[in-house]
Amino acid sequence: MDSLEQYGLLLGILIGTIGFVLSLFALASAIGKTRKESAKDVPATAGQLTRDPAWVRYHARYYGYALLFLSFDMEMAYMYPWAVVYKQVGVVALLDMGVFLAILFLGLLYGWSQGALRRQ
Amino acid sequence: MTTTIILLLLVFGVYLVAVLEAWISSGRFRLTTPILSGIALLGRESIVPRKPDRIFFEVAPVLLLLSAVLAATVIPLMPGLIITDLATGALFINAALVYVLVAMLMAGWGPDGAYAMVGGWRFLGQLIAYAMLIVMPITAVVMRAESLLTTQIVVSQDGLWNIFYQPLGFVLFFIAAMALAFLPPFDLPTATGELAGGVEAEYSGVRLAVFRLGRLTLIITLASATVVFYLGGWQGPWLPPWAWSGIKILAVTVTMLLAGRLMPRISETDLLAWCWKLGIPLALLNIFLVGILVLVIP
Amino acid sequence: MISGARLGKLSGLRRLVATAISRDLTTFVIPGPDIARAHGLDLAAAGLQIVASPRHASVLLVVGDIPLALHDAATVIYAQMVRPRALFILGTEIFSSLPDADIMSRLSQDGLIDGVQQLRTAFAEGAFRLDVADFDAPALQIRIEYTCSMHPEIALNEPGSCPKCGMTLIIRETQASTGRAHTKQKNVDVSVDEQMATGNEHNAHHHMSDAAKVEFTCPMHPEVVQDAPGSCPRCGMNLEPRETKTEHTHDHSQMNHDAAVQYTCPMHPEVVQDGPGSCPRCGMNLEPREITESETNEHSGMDHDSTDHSDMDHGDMAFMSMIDVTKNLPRSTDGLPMEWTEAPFGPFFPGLPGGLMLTLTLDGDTVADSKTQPLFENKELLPQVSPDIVNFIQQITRFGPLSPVAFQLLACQALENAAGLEISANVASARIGALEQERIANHLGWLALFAQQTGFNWLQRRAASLQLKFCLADMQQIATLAADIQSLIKRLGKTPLLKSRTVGIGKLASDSNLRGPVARASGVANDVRSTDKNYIALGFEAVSQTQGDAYARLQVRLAEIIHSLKLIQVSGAIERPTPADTGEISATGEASVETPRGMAHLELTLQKGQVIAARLETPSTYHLDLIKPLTEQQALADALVAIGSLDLSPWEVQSREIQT
Amino acid sequence: MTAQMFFIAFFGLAAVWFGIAVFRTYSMVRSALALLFSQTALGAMFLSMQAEFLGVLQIMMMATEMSIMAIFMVMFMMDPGGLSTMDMIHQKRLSLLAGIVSFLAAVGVAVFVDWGPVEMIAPDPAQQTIALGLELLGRSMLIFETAGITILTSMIAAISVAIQPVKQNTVPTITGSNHHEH
Repeated sequence: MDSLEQYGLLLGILIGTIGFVLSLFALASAIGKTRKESAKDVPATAGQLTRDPAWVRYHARYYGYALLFLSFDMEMAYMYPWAVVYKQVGVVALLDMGVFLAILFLGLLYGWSQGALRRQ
Repeated sequence: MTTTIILLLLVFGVYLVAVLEAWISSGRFRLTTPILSGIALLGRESIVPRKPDRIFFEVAPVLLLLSAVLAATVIPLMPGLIITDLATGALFINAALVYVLVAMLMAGWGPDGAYAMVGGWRFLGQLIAYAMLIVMPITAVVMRAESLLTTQIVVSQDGLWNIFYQPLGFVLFFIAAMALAFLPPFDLPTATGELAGGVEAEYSGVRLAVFRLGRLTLIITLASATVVFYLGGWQGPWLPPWAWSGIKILAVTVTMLLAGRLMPRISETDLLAWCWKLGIPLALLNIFLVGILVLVIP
Repeated sequence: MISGARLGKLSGLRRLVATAISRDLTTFVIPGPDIARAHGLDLAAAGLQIVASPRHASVLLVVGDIPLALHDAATVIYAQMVRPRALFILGTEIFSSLPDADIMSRLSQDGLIDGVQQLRTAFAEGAFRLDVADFDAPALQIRIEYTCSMHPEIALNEPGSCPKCGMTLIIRETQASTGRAHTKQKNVDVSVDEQMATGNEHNAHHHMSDAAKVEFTCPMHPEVVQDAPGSCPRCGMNLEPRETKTEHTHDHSQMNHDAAVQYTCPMHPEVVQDGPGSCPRCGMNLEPREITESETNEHSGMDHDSTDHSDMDHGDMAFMSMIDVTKNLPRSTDGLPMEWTEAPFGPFFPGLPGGLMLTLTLDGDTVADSKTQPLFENKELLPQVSPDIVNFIQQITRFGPLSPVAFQLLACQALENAAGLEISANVASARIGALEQERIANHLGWLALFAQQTGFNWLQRRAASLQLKFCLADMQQIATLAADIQSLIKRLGKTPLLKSRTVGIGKLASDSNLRGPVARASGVANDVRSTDKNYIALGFEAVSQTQGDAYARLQVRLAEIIHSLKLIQVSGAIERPTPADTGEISATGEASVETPRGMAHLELTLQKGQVIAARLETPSTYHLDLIKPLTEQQALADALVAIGSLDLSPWEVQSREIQT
Repeated sequence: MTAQMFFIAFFGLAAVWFGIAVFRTYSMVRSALALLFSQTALGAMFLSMQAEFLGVLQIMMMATEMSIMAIFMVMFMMDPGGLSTMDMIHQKRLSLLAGIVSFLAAVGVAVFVDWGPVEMIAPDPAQQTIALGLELLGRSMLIFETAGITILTSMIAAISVAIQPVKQNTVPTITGSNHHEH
């Protein structure tokens, strides 16, 4: 099965799953419709009605970790091809990636010392 | 042909996980509970919040189910039994499972509710904690297997399973896999005690059924991925290969479900701190050790 | 038949669905699963599965009597449940706002079990019906008003654009029935929190008056000037706010009047004062801070932009920059001005004690502020306390549904004190046995609620089952249960992550108005039992810790469980307190008893055998206002653990003057 | 050949459509996730062009990074929910001009640069990964290491800009200093 057929099969499974979910939805709507009643569609918050939108600026406290994560995510893109050919290339690959990972580990240590790895 | 077999096995696996989870959380082993609660969910109304982001609200459960099913397509259960043996199989599992995060962000932002909002963004923090601990151990596994093909990864473990070859990588991957499937003690987005159901709270009826189906499929897929990467896939003495795969996947699923019962939920601060300050250095150490082992043992 | 049925004929598929729902009864418990356990109800054994959100529930289970303050909340929960839904009431009369109960039965385990049987048949036959009526109630009505998403304090009755920042207003529904001006304190600068927001409020007020005199002009045609926002008649561009000349000078002069140096708190930069002093929020002494050059000229800068508008490229000045919009917003601990939203963790939150009316102002997932309301208003008299003694005692025990024996003992001792009666030693020790049994049951109930809140599944199921078995156990059963409880406590010592979730969280310094285990965990030895001669005879010694954080409170409660087991062994008998016959006397008596949550104190005056006045002081009243300092600037998870560790009982809050 | 061409065109158009959706929505999270799905469509296009490693990598990495962009957009932009439908597009003429110029430049590069002989049959996907690995460790090891250095500089720059210096210089404990006393 060459690669294009594999991707086609993946696309088929994707569409099949969506079809399965749509059939579940059709079955559920065949059983009955949802009745519109007052205050039924207000998000349930422990018994008190809050109708204000929750879409405000969310203060995430992990942005220190997020910034470092972006860089480590980039690094990961290089690691897979390197890992595949690692045994073939031998020690040179180890040293090469060793330098690469050491550089990035330096960035992690810098972040840690500057207090990026905490709840801001 | 193999696709239908594997999809049927996946459905059976999901049913088994549902039975196990009901048994572990309520203490009563009953085979019919998942079927009954599934039909009951189909029979209940499905409410859409009043001012939602309608696309996010509808797409989130479907995307969760999709990402779990697509990740299962590259899992080999037997030497010939795999849906699509992609050349970048290990990477594809990781790529499919990232969309669990996208689904949870959509489910968090969609219903415009206070608890869902906090749950959704907390799961992004959780991803920042566990994502590196999934990628780096897989890199070490690929180093030993010299290829991204999942079948090749299983074949490369025939003498010595990866759990013994790189135990540190196994521990990190197992913890990160539980965090990815937001199983307790990592159920930060759907915490019942802290966020009254969080991301899952606003879903009801058939949408909740799809959401829970997606979550169960995610658990069985992650368990089988752990088996493929670390427990030597279908390899094992005496029993036929498919039996070994089934037993190992079942064992890993039970361990994942049981491990969460015995401790309280971890706080997001500790999860991030432990993963970044301890997890990543250990993962780099694991890569380094495997690098040396691969060169030393021909 | 159930009132909340779905529309449809009970045909083949729907019949299957109805039987499936009747076998999978997901339940939302009002006022809370902890109250149901305190009444000795084992919901799992009866076949009900407790869920966290009304969206997942088919049955609304109402346990015991519900105070007036919770009727609206119960109506909201019922309205938010999905059909087919049923109302199952145990041991109380239905109240007006809910529909008529589908199943009513008495408040006991067998009452629950045959109620569940009736529910199953009701769902199997009545889940789908052809005639279905919508549910509506006054508490659910809404009123439309228009607000700006960046300045929620603006509340106009007709659409337009926000006077402060010119953005088009969005529709916002508010509660119609409560009628009180629903001014949203989204960001603190407008809230009248006196000591904190002096600087801000002055600023906001000044801003508000400033808005009244704002003019709207078109960037392309400055000669077009309007009072109301809208679009320019010449070119159709939407108009922007601009302060008129006169207003500006006054504004500038007012700025100079401020001393060049302001004092601000390093931890709470939003606290700004003219004179030195200590920060009202965290007590740290304030540091001088000159008004930075940029702030002044930025102010003038904005003014500069708005005046010579015409020659600049007209495009980019159309909207207010983020700096202007967030100038008055309070800054969080990391200096970011973020919007705070109010999220209710209100009466029926699965992780907190049932009935605790709590609203947290969240800044992301950090708690910036918290507001609680007591269940019983001071002036609103309790259900008429009838004068004769037996009814009086029965009503006093209703204050503490979680610890009825303690309140009953309190009333009996007060009566005996008034009548000057002396009770025999073995009756006293039997009463001690009953009180200690209830203390152990209460602490196990608290452990189950704490486990539910922190997601500790094993402990929740183990503690809940032990609690249910323990409160009905007689002497032999207690002996066998003691071993299970010991192994539970030993197992807790070895639980990973438990310490990291509780150590250092909710720290309380030792001060006088702490009560019960919370006091003893902070080193305050405040325990009525240590001065009671019967207890000393049984060999009682108080247990205390010093750190005063959630872990210390957990340790104190576990140690108290072990110690109470020993006390029960020594006392040898358990017998619920019954009021002695005091006959026609008129005197005053007072007593205090160490309830599981702390010292409760009752004074009552009798007149010819009738109770004419009584004053009850309960421990949770003091702990309710500890919530605010405990949760200030804490992560949501830590804040909820801190609140949970106080073991509040919202029923006994508010010391009351009970006038009969 | 035609099925492959169809899918390449389909996913290319989907990427462009999602790209347009990024600017048409008022809600920040919707525009961030529209960009995410535009990158996913791009990854699917790479797959349909039989560049498997590149496609799967694009699909994976873009998802996490666009989600992080989403949280930063929600944190720092006004009215992230897009409730007040404020017109976010400004400098229309300038941006239109820039768009056209960059499109022409891209087409120019695509057409006029000599890409070398056209490979009629794409190499086997596993071979592609191995070739990429050897390339990284061979000819372009310098690029690989400079990439490492640039990632390090971006880390240091981001932290020095975004993170407030720690006031009390606590020893960096494992669980951070969140339990510090007030």
